[in-house]
Amino acid sequence: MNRGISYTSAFFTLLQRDLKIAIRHRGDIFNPLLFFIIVVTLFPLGIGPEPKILTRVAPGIIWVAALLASMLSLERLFKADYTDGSLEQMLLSPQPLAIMVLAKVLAHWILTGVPLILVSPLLAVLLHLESNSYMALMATLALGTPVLSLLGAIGVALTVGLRKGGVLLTLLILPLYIPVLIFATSAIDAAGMNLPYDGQLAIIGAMLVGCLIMAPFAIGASLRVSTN
Amino acid sequence: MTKTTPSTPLISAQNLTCIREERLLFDELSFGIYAGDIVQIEGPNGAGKTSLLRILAGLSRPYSGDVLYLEQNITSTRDEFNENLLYLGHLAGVKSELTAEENLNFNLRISGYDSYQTSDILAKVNLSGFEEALAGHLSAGQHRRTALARLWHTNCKIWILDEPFTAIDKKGVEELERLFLDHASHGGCVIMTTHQDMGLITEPRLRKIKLDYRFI
Amino acid sequence: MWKWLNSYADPERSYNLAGKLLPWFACLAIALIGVGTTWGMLYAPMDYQQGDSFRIIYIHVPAASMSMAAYMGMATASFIGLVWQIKAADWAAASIAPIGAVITFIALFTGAAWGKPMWGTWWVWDARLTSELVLLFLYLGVIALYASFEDKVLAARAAGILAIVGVINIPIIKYSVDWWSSLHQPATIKITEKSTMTGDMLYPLLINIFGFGMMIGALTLVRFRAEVLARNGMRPWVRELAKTEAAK
Amino acid sequence: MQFDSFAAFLDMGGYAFFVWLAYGVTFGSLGILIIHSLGQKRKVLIEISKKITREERLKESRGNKS
Repeated sequence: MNRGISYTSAFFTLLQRDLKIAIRHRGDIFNPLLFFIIVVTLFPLGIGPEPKILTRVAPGIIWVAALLASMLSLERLFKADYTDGSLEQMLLSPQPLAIMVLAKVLAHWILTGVPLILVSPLLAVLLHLESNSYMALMATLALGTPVLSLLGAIGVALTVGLRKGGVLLTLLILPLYIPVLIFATSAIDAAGMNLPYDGQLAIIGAMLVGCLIMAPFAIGASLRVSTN
Repeated sequence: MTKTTPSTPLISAQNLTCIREERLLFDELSFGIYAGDIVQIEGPNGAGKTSLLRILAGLSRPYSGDVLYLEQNITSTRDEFNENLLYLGHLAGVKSELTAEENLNFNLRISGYDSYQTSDILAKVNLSGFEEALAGHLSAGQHRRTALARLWHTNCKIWILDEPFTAIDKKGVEELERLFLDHASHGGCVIMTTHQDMGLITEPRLRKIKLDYRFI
Repeated sequence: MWKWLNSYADPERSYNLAGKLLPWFACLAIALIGVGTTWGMLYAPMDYQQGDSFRIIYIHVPAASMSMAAYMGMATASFIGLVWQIKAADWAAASIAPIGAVITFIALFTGAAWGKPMWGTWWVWDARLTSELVLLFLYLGVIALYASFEDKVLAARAAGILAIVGVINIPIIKYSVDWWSSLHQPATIKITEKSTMTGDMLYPLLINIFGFGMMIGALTLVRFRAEVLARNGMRPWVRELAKTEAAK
Repeated sequence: MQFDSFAAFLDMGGYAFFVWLAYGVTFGSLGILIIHSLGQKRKVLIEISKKITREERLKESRGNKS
């Protein structure tokens, strides 16, 4: 009976499984995306169609909508695994938990973060974003949404065992999202004014690296509490 | 019980105390389980059988006390312990979006196995022909069998099974019992709870742990 | 029959220790806050720019500085509880959280009441006020998470993880908010220039800061004692206390 | 003493509303917190004694059956 512990095999097995499940359940991919688009289109209706105002607030609107969409989709990150018992099996597997958690978060990001990045230019057009901000928008979303997924997963892991975790989750993780929001929108603003924005990007990148290193352990510890 | 058991227990409980929501389930519970043992945890509903199994598996933390694997605390040797532990809880850990084969595949892969024939293993739990069926479309018994299938391909010494016979028919129960006996005679141990009577595994062979009391 | 119930005397000992410390903290807190506030309100000289409105400083600054210190205390207790599994530390963390939240609220409210006469508005997105607001959210998150778990042993572990994640994030949040407000605001508003404070203005402030610290200590001890009782309801000595209390 | 009269003290150099509002809310909320904290111990003990009587009733009913 061959048996070997391999980090890469554990990582890819889990990644592959989560992607497969999501593809069979397509709603999970499209709902957060639709939510993101609808929230963004509501703003011009609320603020007024004045292009100047929209240009000014576009980075903030897109980013706040991205925060909300990420949180909405995260809520179910561990829920199904928790209710059918596969989470317990993951915790008892001889493979390191942090690796498996990272695979799950990555799968989630591929399914919800990447589509969001891809549609963002379209929404930027609707909001009359400065034409030189598009690269900055895509770049901040590409670096920032994984941070959101990793930080959010900590909150989700803490609340997965609770019956009414939804509102609580908002309270737990939105404060943690503030730095990403600040640096991302200011990078887009700077790009709009033709100023360099690589400083802000570097900070978001540093946050991403920090989260990649630390968040999986926090998520793992939280899952052990939640399945207790 | 007077068999040639090695001197060190595979898994042992030391002064386990469990408190749930300010209610004391059991306290100062100590026992050792050796290779070859088949142990049934007995007790009325709410006595803490599932809690005890989850503590032994390392899923729950006891209020006080330790669980030892080969005389080492499982919290310090978690990876080694997990490599030798097969736990099946109330929840089967079977994804309804995946087929029976994919489920088994996943469960074996995250336990580190890499060469096996899923169809052979599924045949042993009477699921031949259902390999491609989504687990969500299977009957309750077949669903359970999908989870149990990994018992037929494992080298874990310690099996902890919470109500393994639920939704399994008589013939299936008998097959499982035979498997348990075989596993125990090859140096493993089985710890389980069940409300069903077993035909093959009976009193002298079966050790019982009654909650609230010590060994019987 | 349940031997550990009697032999495991730790909670009782910490309960009694907290009871012994409490009067000291309480007396010091009352004395210090009494002296500091009276001195600040009546005898400290008026600020030449802000007039008497600056007297809000004697509660605003102590509350603001202690709100952060209380969070650090809570996170430290949580860390001890998580790593060494000392239950008394978990109970201490659970008792600090609501106190810290109230102190943070006071810092925010007094900041607003000070801002209105000075800046002409109740709220500005000033770096200090904004990070204080975020701190309040962090406190509320910890409290809400602790309250949502039925099993308080688990609740303490979950809230502890959150508190520690919060501690790692506080400097990042603080830095980002500072940076953000310097980006969005002309840096004209700077009202608490500490260097211009004379000794007469400063001493009551220091006394009050210390007094607020003592008050937080005293309240933590009070809540800690109640928390010890609530978590140890199955132990005989708590049952005795409960019976005498019910007989009253 | 910085103030000439009690009325001047109350007036706070024209900032009476803000200063007294801040102090009022501070000591008000601290007061609520203190009262709540002091009341907790009694609440917990009464809760526990209720639980004890519940358990005793449970024991009795079980004892009668067997």
